[in-house]
Amino acid sequence: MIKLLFFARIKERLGKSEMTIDFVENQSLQTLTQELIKKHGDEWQILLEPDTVFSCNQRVVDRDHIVADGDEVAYFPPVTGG
Amino acid sequence: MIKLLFFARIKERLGKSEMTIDFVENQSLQTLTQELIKKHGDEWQILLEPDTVFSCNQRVVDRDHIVADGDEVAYFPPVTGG
Amino acid sequence: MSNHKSALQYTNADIHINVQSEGFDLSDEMLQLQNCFDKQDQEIGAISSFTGQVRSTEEDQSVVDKSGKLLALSIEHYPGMTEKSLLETCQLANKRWPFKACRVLHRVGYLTVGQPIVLVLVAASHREQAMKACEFIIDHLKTAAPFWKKAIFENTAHWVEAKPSDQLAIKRWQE
Amino acid sequence: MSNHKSALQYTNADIHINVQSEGFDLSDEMLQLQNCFDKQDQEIGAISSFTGQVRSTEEDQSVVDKSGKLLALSIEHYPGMTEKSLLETCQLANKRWPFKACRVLHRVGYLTVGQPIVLVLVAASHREQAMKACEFIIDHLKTAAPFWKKAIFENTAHWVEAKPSDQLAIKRWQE
Repeated sequence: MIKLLFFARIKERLGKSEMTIDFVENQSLQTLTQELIKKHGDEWQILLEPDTVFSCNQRVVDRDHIVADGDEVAYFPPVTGG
Repeated sequence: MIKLLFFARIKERLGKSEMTIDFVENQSLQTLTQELIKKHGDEWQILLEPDTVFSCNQRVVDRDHIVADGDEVAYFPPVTGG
Repeated sequence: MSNHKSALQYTNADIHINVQSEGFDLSDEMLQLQNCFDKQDQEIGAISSFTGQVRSTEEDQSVVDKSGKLLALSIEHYPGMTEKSLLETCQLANKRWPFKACRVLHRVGYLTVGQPIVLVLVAASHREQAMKACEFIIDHLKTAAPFWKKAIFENTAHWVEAKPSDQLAIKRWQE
Repeated sequence: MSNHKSALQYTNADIHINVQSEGFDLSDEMLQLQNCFDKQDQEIGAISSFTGQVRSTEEDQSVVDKSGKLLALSIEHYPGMTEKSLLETCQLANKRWPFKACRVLHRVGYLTVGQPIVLVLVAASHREQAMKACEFIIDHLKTAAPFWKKAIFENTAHWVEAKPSDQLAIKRWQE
Protein backbone atom coordinates (compact mmCIF):
# COMPACT_ATOMS: atom_id res chain seq x y z
CA MET A 1 0.00 0.00 0.00
CA ILE A 2 1.03 3.59 -0.65
CA LYS A 3 -0.39 6.39 1.46
CA LEU A 4 -1.09 9.62 -0.45
CA LEU A 5 -1.47 13.01 1.23
CA PHE A 6 -2.69 16.27 -0.32
CA PHE A 7 -2.24 19.76 1.14
CA ALA A 8 -3.50 23.33 0.74
CA ARG A 9 -5.04 24.19 -2.63
CA ILE A 10 -4.38 20.66 -3.94
CA LYS A 11 -6.38 19.21 -1.07
CA GLU A 12 -9.19 21.68 -1.72
CA ARG A 13 -9.26 20.98 -5.45
CA LEU A 14 -9.38 17.21 -4.99
CA GLY A 15 -11.76 17.45 -2.04
CA LYS A 16 -9.69 15.02 0.01
CA SER A 17 -6.65 15.10 2.23
CA GLU A 18 -5.54 11.48 1.99
CA MET A 19 -6.12 8.11 0.38
CA THR A 20 -4.31 4.80 -0.04
CA ILE A 21 -3.52 3.03 -3.28
CA ASP A 22 -2.06 -0.35 -4.12
CA PHE A 23 1.70 -0.66 -4.43
CA VAL A 24 3.04 -1.37 -7.92
CA GLU A 25 6.60 -2.67 -8.31
CA ASN A 26 9.20 -0.30 -9.78
CA GLN A 27 6.88 2.65 -10.31
CA SER A 28 8.10 6.26 -10.35
CA LEU A 29 6.10 9.08 -8.76
CA GLN A 30 5.52 10.46 -12.26
CA THR A 31 3.96 7.18 -13.48
CA LEU A 32 2.00 6.66 -10.25
CA THR A 33 0.58 10.17 -10.59
CA GLN A 34 -0.31 9.71 -14.26
CA GLU A 35 -2.24 6.57 -13.29
CA LEU A 36 -4.14 8.57 -10.65
CA ILE A 37 -5.12 11.23 -13.18
CA LYS A 38 -6.20 8.56 -15.69
CA LYS A 39 -8.41 6.98 -13.03
CA HIS A 40 -9.88 10.09 -11.33
CA GLY A 41 -10.17 12.58 -14.18
CA ASP A 42 -8.85 15.96 -15.30
CA GLU A 43 -9.35 17.68 -11.96
CA TRP A 44 -6.37 15.65 -10.78
CA GLN A 45 -4.03 17.24 -13.36
CA ILE A 46 -3.18 19.68 -10.54
CA LEU A 47 -0.88 16.95 -9.20
CA LEU A 48 1.42 17.36 -12.18
CA GLU A 49 1.40 21.14 -12.36
CA PRO A 50 4.98 22.42 -12.70
CA ASP A 51 5.11 23.95 -9.23
CA THR A 52 3.64 20.98 -7.35
CA VAL A 53 6.14 19.63 -4.84
CA PHE A 54 6.43 15.85 -4.31
CA SER A 55 7.60 14.31 -1.08
CA CYS A 56 8.23 10.70 -0.15
CA ASN A 57 8.43 9.74 3.53
CA GLN A 58 8.50 13.42 4.42
CA ARG A 59 11.45 14.32 2.20
CA VAL A 60 11.14 16.34 -0.98
CA VAL A 61 11.96 14.13 -3.98
CA ASP A 62 12.10 14.37 -7.76
CA ARG A 63 9.31 13.00 -9.92
CA ASP A 64 11.44 10.07 -11.11
CA HIS A 65 11.73 8.81 -7.51
CA ILE A 66 10.81 5.09 -7.33
CA VAL A 67 8.19 4.36 -4.68
CA ALA A 68 8.55 1.49 -2.21
CA ASP A 69 5.73 -0.46 -0.56
CA GLY A 70 4.48 1.34 2.55
CA ASP A 71 5.76 4.77 1.47
CA GLU A 72 3.99 7.99 2.40
CA VAL A 73 3.76 10.24 -0.65
CA ALA A 74 2.59 13.85 -0.43
CA TYR A 75 1.66 16.48 -3.04
CA PHE A 76 1.72 20.14 -2.15
CA PRO A 77 2.10 23.65 -3.58
CA PRO A 78 5.23 25.74 -2.89
CA VAL A 79 5.41 26.44 0.83
CA THR A 80 4.45 29.84 2.27
CA GLY A 81 5.20 29.64 5.99
CA GLY A 82 7.11 32.00 8.21
CA MET B 1 35.40 79.15 29.82
CA ILE B 2 35.88 75.66 28.39
CA LYS B 3 34.46 72.65 30.20
CA LEU B 4 36.66 69.55 30.07
CA LEU B 5 35.37 66.02 30.71
CA PHE B 6 37.39 62.83 31.18
CA PHE B 7 36.06 59.29 30.97
CA ALA B 8 37.01 55.71 31.83
CA ARG B 9 40.74 54.98 32.19
CA ILE B 10 41.60 58.63 31.39
CA LYS B 11 39.40 59.78 34.27
CA GLU B 12 41.05 57.22 36.58
CA ARG B 13 44.57 58.18 35.54
CA LEU B 14 43.95 61.92 36.04
CA GLY B 15 41.92 61.34 39.19
CA LYS B 16 39.21 63.73 38.03
CA SER B 17 36.15 63.62 35.82
CA GLU B 18 35.82 67.31 34.93
CA MET B 19 37.37 70.75 35.19
CA THR B 20 37.04 74.16 33.56
CA ILE B 21 39.77 76.19 31.92
CA ASP B 22 39.94 79.68 30.50
CA PHE B 23 39.03 80.20 26.87
CA VAL B 24 41.89 81.20 24.55
CA GLU B 25 41.07 82.69 21.15
CA ASN B 26 41.78 80.55 18.06
CA GLN B 27 43.17 77.53 19.92
CA SER B 28 43.02 74.01 18.51
CA LEU B 29 42.27 70.99 20.70
CA GLN B 30 45.83 69.84 20.07
CA THR B 31 47.31 73.10 21.40
CA LEU B 32 44.84 73.31 24.29
CA THR B 33 45.79 69.77 25.29
CA GLN B 34 49.55 70.43 25.04
CA GLU B 35 49.06 73.42 27.37
CA LEU B 36 47.24 71.15 29.85
CA ILE B 37 50.09 68.63 29.83
CA LYS B 38 52.67 71.41 30.25
CA LYS B 39 50.76 72.69 33.28
CA HIS B 40 49.75 69.41 34.98
CA GLY B 41 52.68 67.10 34.23
CA ASP B 42 53.52 63.90 32.41
CA GLU B 43 50.60 61.92 33.82
CA TRP B 44 48.44 64.01 31.49
CA GLN B 45 50.23 62.69 28.36
CA ILE B 46 47.41 60.13 28.26
CA LEU B 47 45.27 62.85 26.69
CA LEU B 48 47.42 62.77 23.56
CA GLU B 49 47.78 59.01 23.27
CA PRO B 50 47.07 57.94 19.69
CA ASP B 51 43.81 56.17 20.53
CA THR B 52 42.32 58.93 22.70
CA VAL B 53 39.08 60.22 21.18
CA PHE B 54 38.29 63.95 21.33
CA SER B 55 34.78 65.31 21.31
CA CYS B 56 33.52 68.88 21.24
CA ASN B 57 29.92 69.59 22.25
CA GLN B 58 29.24 65.85 22.22
CA ARG B 59 30.46 65.25 18.67
CA VAL B 60 33.68 63.43 17.84
CA VAL B 61 36.15 65.89 16.30
CA ASP B 62 39.71 65.92 14.97
CA ARG B 63 42.56 67.31 17.05
CA ASP B 64 42.87 70.39 14.83
CA HIS B 65 39.32 71.42 15.78
CA ILE B 66 39.22 75.06 16.95
CA VAL B 67 37.50 75.50 20.31
CA ALA B 68 34.89 78.19 20.92
CA ASP B 69 34.09 79.89 24.22
CA GLY B 70 31.64 77.82 26.26
CA ASP B 71 32.45 74.56 24.47
CA GLU B 72 32.28 71.20 26.22
CA VAL B 73 35.37 69.16 25.36
CA ALA B 74 35.71 65.49 26.29
CA TYR B 75 38.62 63.03 26.21
CA PHE B 76 37.94 59.31 26.18
CA PRO B 77 39.37 55.92 25.15
CA PRO B 78 37.87 53.94 22.25
CA VAL B 79 34.30 53.00 23.18
CA THR B 80 33.42 49.47 24.32
CA GLY B 81 29.64 49.43 24.76
CA GLY B 82 27.06 47.00 23.46
CA MET C 1 13.28 22.56 -0.80
CA SER C 2 15.62 20.89 1.66
CA ASN C 3 18.69 19.79 -0.31
CA HIS C 4 20.87 19.73 2.75
CA LYS C 5 20.80 16.15 3.93
CA SER C 6 24.51 16.32 4.66
CA ALA C 7 23.77 18.81 7.42
CA LEU C 8 22.08 16.21 9.59
CA GLN C 9 25.09 15.76 11.79
CA TYR C 10 25.44 15.55 15.51
CA THR C 11 25.43 18.93 17.17
CA ASN C 12 25.64 19.73 20.86
CA ALA C 13 23.40 22.77 20.54
CA ASP C 14 20.03 22.62 22.24
CA ILE C 15 17.37 22.88 19.52
CA HIS C 16 13.71 23.15 20.40
CA ILE C 17 11.03 23.07 17.68
CA ASN C 18 7.31 23.52 18.20
CA VAL C 19 4.35 23.74 15.84
CA GLN C 20 1.39 25.03 17.83
CA SER C 21 -1.91 26.83 17.56
CA GLU C 22 -1.44 28.80 20.80
CA GLY C 23 0.42 32.11 21.00
CA PHE C 24 3.72 32.54 22.78
CA ASP C 25 5.35 34.99 25.14
CA LEU C 26 8.76 36.26 24.11
CA SER C 27 10.12 36.65 27.65
CA ASP C 28 8.98 33.14 28.60
CA GLU C 29 10.70 31.75 25.53
CA MET C 30 13.87 33.71 26.34
CA LEU C 31 13.84 32.24 29.85
CA GLN C 32 13.37 28.72 28.54
CA LEU C 33 16.16 29.27 26.05
CA GLN C 34 18.47 30.36 28.86
CA ASN C 35 17.37 27.54 31.15
CA CYS C 36 19.05 25.09 28.79
CA PHE C 37 22.33 26.05 30.40
CA ASP C 38 24.15 25.51 33.58
CA LYS C 39 23.82 28.79 35.45
CA GLN C 40 27.44 28.53 36.57
CA ASP C 41 28.74 28.48 33.04
CA GLN C 42 26.95 31.22 31.21
CA GLU C 43 28.74 31.50 27.93
CA ILE C 44 25.85 33.21 26.19
CA GLY C 45 26.69 36.74 25.20
CA ALA C 46 24.15 37.30 22.45
CA ILE C 47 20.53 36.43 21.82
CA SER C 48 18.76 37.21 18.57
CA SER C 49 15.08 36.91 17.91
CA PHE C 50 12.82 37.22 14.92
CA THR C 51 9.06 37.44 15.20
CA GLY C 52 6.85 37.34 12.13
CA GLN C 53 3.26 38.48 12.51
CA VAL C 54 0.12 38.95 10.42
CA ARG C 55 0.15 42.33 8.67
CA SER C 56 -3.10 44.10 7.85
CA THR C 57 -1.89 45.76 4.72
CA GLU C 58 -1.65 44.53 1.20
CA GLU C 59 0.82 46.50 -0.85
CA ASP C 60 -1.27 45.83 -3.93
CA GLN C 61 -4.24 48.24 -3.75
CA SER C 62 -6.06 46.34 -6.53
CA VAL C 63 -6.22 43.35 -4.19
CA VAL C 64 -7.71 45.54 -1.45
CA ASP C 65 -10.32 46.93 -3.88
CA LYS C 66 -11.41 43.49 -4.96
CA SER C 67 -11.10 41.47 -1.77
CA GLY C 68 -11.66 43.97 1.01
CA LYS C 69 -9.53 44.12 4.12
CA LEU C 70 -7.38 41.20 5.21
CA LEU C 71 -8.92 39.72 8.35
CA ALA C 72 -6.70 36.75 9.11
CA LEU C 73 -4.42 34.04 7.86
CA SER C 74 -5.35 30.41 8.09
CA ILE C 75 -2.18 28.33 8.27
CA GLU C 76 -2.00 24.64 7.41
CA HIS C 77 0.99 22.33 7.73
CA TYR C 78 2.22 18.79 7.10
CA PRO C 79 2.54 17.31 10.60
CA GLY C 80 5.73 15.35 11.06
CA MET C 81 7.48 16.65 7.98
CA THR C 82 7.26 20.22 9.31
CA GLU C 83 9.10 19.44 12.53
CA LYS C 84 11.69 17.40 10.63
CA SER C 85 12.25 20.25 8.18
CA LEU C 86 12.56 22.88 10.93
CA LEU C 87 15.04 20.73 12.82
CA GLU C 88 17.14 20.29 9.68
CA THR C 89 17.08 24.03 9.09
CA CYS C 90 18.34 24.68 12.63
CA GLN C 91 21.06 22.04 12.33
CA LEU C 92 22.19 23.53 9.06
CA ALA C 93 22.34 26.98 10.66
CA ASN C 94 24.28 25.60 13.62
CA LYS C 95 26.85 24.08 11.30
CA ARG C 96 27.62 27.46 9.76
CA TRP C 97 27.20 29.66 12.85
CA PRO C 98 27.69 27.50 15.92
CA PHE C 99 25.19 28.53 18.57
CA LYS C 100 24.34 27.28 22.05
CA ALA C 101 20.57 27.02 21.81
CA CYS C 102 17.72 27.83 19.52
CA ARG C 103 13.93 27.76 19.68
CA VAL C 104 11.64 27.84 16.68
CA LEU C 105 7.90 28.17 17.26
CA HIS C 106 5.49 28.28 14.35
CA ARG C 107 1.78 28.67 14.75
CA VAL C 108 -0.93 27.03 12.68
CA GLY C 109 -4.66 27.63 12.43
CA TYR C 110 -6.60 30.89 12.27
CA LEU C 111 -4.48 33.96 13.10
CA THR C 112 -5.97 37.44 13.00
CA VAL C 113 -4.14 40.62 12.02
CA GLY C 114 -1.40 41.59 14.49
CA GLN C 115 -0.99 38.08 15.86
CA PRO C 116 2.45 36.47 15.85
CA ILE C 117 3.04 33.62 13.39
CA VAL C 118 6.60 32.55 13.96
CA LEU C 119 9.36 33.03 16.50
CA VAL C 120 13.04 32.23 15.98
CA LEU C 121 15.31 32.65 19.00
CA VAL C 122 19.04 31.96 18.90
CA ALA C 123 21.53 32.19 21.76
CA ALA C 124 25.26 32.16 21.06
CA SER C 125 28.54 33.30 22.55
CA HIS C 126 28.90 36.16 20.11
CA ARG C 127 26.54 38.39 18.21
CA GLU C 128 27.54 37.38 14.70
CA GLN C 129 26.58 33.73 15.22
CA ALA C 130 23.29 34.62 16.92
CA MET C 131 22.21 37.14 14.30
CA LYS C 132 23.32 35.20 11.23
CA ALA C 133 21.83 31.92 12.44
CA CYS C 134 18.53 33.64 13.23
CA GLU C 135 18.42 35.28 9.82
CA PHE C 136 19.34 32.05 8.05
CA ILE C 137 16.71 30.05 9.92
CA ILE C 138 13.86 32.38 9.00
CA ASP C 139 15.00 32.63 5.37
CA HIS C 140 15.40 28.88 5.07
CA LEU C 141 12.17 28.04 6.85
CA LYS C 142 10.24 30.19 4.38
CA THR C 143 11.28 28.03 1.44
CA ALA C 144 11.60 24.64 3.14
CA ALA C 145 9.08 24.07 5.92
CA PRO C 146 5.74 22.67 4.68
CA PHE C 147 3.35 25.41 5.84
CA TRP C 148 0.70 27.04 3.65
CA LYS C 149 -1.09 30.29 4.33
CA LYS C 150 -4.58 31.12 3.21
CA ALA C 151 -5.44 34.82 3.32
CA ILE C 152 -8.95 35.48 4.61
CA PHE C 153 -10.35 38.78 3.29
CA GLU C 154 -13.70 40.42 3.93
CA ASN C 155 -15.09 39.29 0.57
CA THR C 156 -12.96 36.32 -0.36
CA ALA C 157 -10.14 33.99 0.62
CA HIS C 158 -7.20 32.72 -1.37
CA TRP C 159 -4.03 30.72 -0.90
CA VAL C 160 -0.96 32.92 -0.56
CA GLU C 161 1.47 32.48 -3.47
CA ALA C 162 5.13 31.69 -2.78
CA LYS C 163 7.24 34.83 -3.18
CA PRO C 164 10.16 34.95 -5.63
CA SER C 165 11.90 37.23 -3.10
CA ASP C 166 11.95 34.34 -0.61
CA GLN C 167 13.69 32.17 -3.19
CA LEU C 168 16.23 34.96 -3.73
CA ALA C 169 16.74 35.35 0.02
CA ILE C 170 17.70 31.71 0.40
CA LYS C 171 19.97 31.75 -2.68
CA ARG C 172 21.96 34.52 -1.00
CA TRP C 173 23.14 32.01 1.63
CA GLN C 174 24.50 29.64 -0.98
CA GLU C 175 27.16 32.07 -2.17
CA MET D 1 33.25 57.36 15.39
CA SER D 2 30.05 58.95 14.08
CA ASN D 3 30.85 60.35 10.65
CA HIS D 4 27.25 60.30 9.59
CA LYS D 5 25.96 63.76 10.30
CA SER D 6 24.17 63.73 6.96
CA ALA D 7 21.92 61.00 8.31
CA LEU D 8 20.27 63.36 10.78
CA GLN D 9 17.22 63.81 8.62
CA TYR D 10 13.58 63.79 9.45
CA THR D 11 12.18 60.32 9.71
CA ASN D 12 8.67 59.27 10.60
CA ALA D 13 9.82 56.16 12.42
CA ASP D 14 9.26 56.03 16.15
CA ILE D 15 12.67 55.83 17.82
CA HIS D 16 13.00 55.31 21.55
CA ILE D 17 16.39 55.45 23.27
CA ASN D 18 17.09 54.80 26.92
CA VAL D 19 20.25 54.58 29.00
CA GLN D 20 19.35 53.04 32.33
CA SER D 21 20.73 51.11 35.26
CA GLU D 22 17.61 48.94 35.69
CA GLY D 23 17.03 45.74 33.76
CA PHE D 24 14.32 45.31 31.14
CA ASP D 25 11.70 42.79 30.18
CA LEU D 26 11.68 41.77 26.54
CA SER D 27 7.92 41.20 26.31
CA ASP D 28 7.19 44.57 27.90
CA GLU D 29 9.49 46.26 25.43
CA MET D 30 7.85 44.40 22.53
CA LEU D 31 4.46 45.62 23.74
CA GLN D 32 5.65 49.19 24.02
CA LEU D 33 7.17 48.96 20.57
CA GLN D 34 3.86 47.81 19.17
CA ASN D 35 1.86 50.39 21.11
CA CYS D 36 3.46 53.09 18.97
CA PHE D 37 0.97 52.21 16.28
CA ASP D 38 -2.64 52.62 15.58
CA LYS D 39 -4.12 49.20 16.25
CA GLN D 40 -6.34 49.54 13.16
CA ASP D 41 -3.39 49.92 10.85
CA GLN D 42 -0.95 47.25 11.78
CA GLU D 43 1.61 47.27 9.06
CA ILE D 44 4.23 45.53 11.14
CA GLY D 45 5.08 42.10 9.80
CA ALA D 46 8.50 41.60 11.32
CA ILE D 47 10.19 42.33 14.63
CA SER D 48 13.87 41.68 15.26
CA SER D 49 15.63 41.84 18.56
CA PHE D 50 19.16 41.63 19.76
CA THR D 51 20.11 41.19 23.41
CA GLY D 52 23.70 41.40 24.57
CA GLN D 53 24.52 40.08 28.03
CA VAL D 54 27.49 39.62 30.32
CA ARG D 55 29.33 36.38 29.53
CA SER D 56 31.22 34.52 32.23
CA THR D 57 33.90 33.13 30.01
CA GLU D 58 37.12 34.58 28.82
CA GLU D 59 38.41 32.93 25.68
CA ASP D 60 41.94 33.65 26.82
CA GLN D 61 42.83 31.10 29.53
CA SER D 62 45.94 33.08 30.55
CA VAL D 63 43.62 35.92 31.60
CA VAL D 64 41.57 33.50 33.72
CA ASP D 65 44.75 32.13 35.36
CA LYS D 66 45.94 35.60 36.28
CA SER D 67 42.72 37.43 37.07
CA GLY D 68 40.36 34.72 38.30
CA LYS D 69 36.76 34.46 37.20
CA LEU D 70 34.91 37.39 35.69
CA LEU D 71 32.33 38.57 38.22
CA ALA D 72 30.77 41.57 36.56
CA LEU D 73 31.10 44.47 34.18
CA SER D 74 30.98 48.04 35.38
CA ILE D 75 29.70 50.24 32.56
CA GLU D 76 30.27 53.99 32.37
CA HIS D 77 28.91 56.42 29.78
CA TYR D 78 28.94 60.04 28.65
CA PRO D 79 25.44 61.29 29.54
CA GLY D 80 23.90 63.34 26.76
CA MET D 81 26.35 62.34 24.07
CA THR D 82 25.34 58.70 24.46
CA GLU D 83 21.68 59.34 23.75
CA LYS D 84 22.58 61.62 20.84
CA SER D 85 24.88 58.98 19.38
CA LEU D 86 22.32 56.18 19.75
CA LEU D 87 19.63 58.31 18.11
CA GLU D 88 21.94 59.07 15.18
CA THR D 89 22.70 55.38 14.80
CA CYS D 90 18.99 54.54 14.64
CA GLN D 91 18.28 57.32 12.16
CA LEU D 92 21.11 56.14 9.97
CA ALA D 93 19.73 52.58 10.10
CA ASN D 94 16.25 53.85 9.26
CA LYS D 95 17.57 55.65 6.21
CA ARG D 96 18.96 52.43 4.78
CA TRP D 97 16.28 50.01 5.99
CA PRO D 98 13.10 51.96 6.62
CA PHE D 99 11.42 50.64 9.73
CA LYS D 100 8.33 51.62 11.69
CA ALA D 101 9.72 51.70 15.21
CA CYS D 102 12.81 50.91 17.16
CA ARG D 103 13.84 50.79 20.81
CA VAL D 104 17.40 50.80 22.05
CA LEU D 105 18.03 50.25 25.75
CA HIS D 106 21.55 50.23 27.14
CA ARG D 107 22.34 49.63 30.77
CA VAL D 108 25.07 51.29 32.82
CA GLY D 109 26.49 50.52 36.24
CA TYR D 110 27.43 47.20 37.80
CA LEU D 111 26.14 44.19 35.84
CA THR D 112 26.88 40.66 37.00
CA VAL D 113 27.42 37.64 34.75
CA GLY D 114 24.27 36.64 32.86
CA GLN D 115 22.65 40.05 33.12
CA PRO D 116 21.49 41.83 29.95
CA ILE D 117 23.50 44.86 28.82
CA VAL D 118 21.80 46.06 25.69
CA LEU D 119 18.54 45.52 23.81
CA VAL D 120 17.85 46.54 20.23
CA LEU D 121 14.30 46.02 18.97
CA VAL D 122 13.21 46.90 15.44
CA ALA D 123 9.73 46.60 13.95
CA ALA D 124 9.23 46.88 10.20
CA SER D 125 6.86 45.79 7.47
CA HIS D 126 9.19 43.13 6.17
CA ARG D 127 11.84 40.93 7.67
CA GLU D 128 14.80 42.21 5.71
CA GLN D 129 14.43 45.77 7.04
CA ALA D 130 13.87 44.61 10.62
CA MET D 131 16.82 42.21 10.66
CA LYS D 132 19.31 44.41 8.80
CA ALA D 133 18.44 47.52 10.81
CA CYS D 134 18.83 45.60 14.07
CA GLU D 135 22.18 44.18 13.01
CA PHE D 136 23.40 47.57 11.80
CA ILE D 137 22.34 49.32 15.02
CA ILE D 138 24.23 46.92 17.28
CA ASP D 139 27.33 46.96 15.05
CA HIS D 140 27.29 50.76 14.82
CA LEU D 141 26.58 51.30 18.52
CA LYS D 142 29.63 49.23 19.43
CA THR D 143 31.99 51.64 17.69
CA ALA D 144 30.10 54.92 18.14
CA ALA D 145 28.22 55.18 21.43
CA PRO D 146 30.35 56.50 24.32
CA PHE D 147 30.14 53.58 26.74
CA TRP D 148 33.12 51.99 28.49
CA LYS D 149 33.21 48.61 30.18
CA LYS D 150 35.40 47.71 33.09
CA ALA D 151 35.77 43.97 33.70
CA ILE D 152 35.69 43.07 37.38
CA PHE D 153 37.55 39.81 38.09
CA GLU D 154 38.06 37.97 41.36
CA ASN D 155 41.63 39.25 41.71
CA THR D 156 41.70 42.37 39.59
CA ALA D 157 39.77 44.76 37.37
CA HIS D 158 40.65 46.30 34.05
CA TRP D 159 39.12 48.43 31.33
CA VAL D 160 37.95 46.35 28.38
CA GLU D 161 39.92 47.09 25.20
CA ALA D 162 38.10 48.00 22.00
CA LYS D 163 37.97 44.99 19.67
CA PRO D 164 39.39 45.18 16.13
CA SER D 165 36.57 42.80 15.12
CA ASP D 166 34.04 45.51 16.01
CA GLN D 167 35.84 47.92 13.70
CA LEU D 168 35.70 45.31 10.95
CA ALA D 169 32.01 44.70 11.59
CA ILE D 170 31.17 48.34 11.04
CA LYS D 171 33.38 48.61 7.93
CA ARG D 172 31.30 45.84 6.37
CA TRP D 173 28.29 48.24 6.23
CA GLN D 174 30.26 50.84 4.30
CA GLU D 175 30.68 48.63 1.24
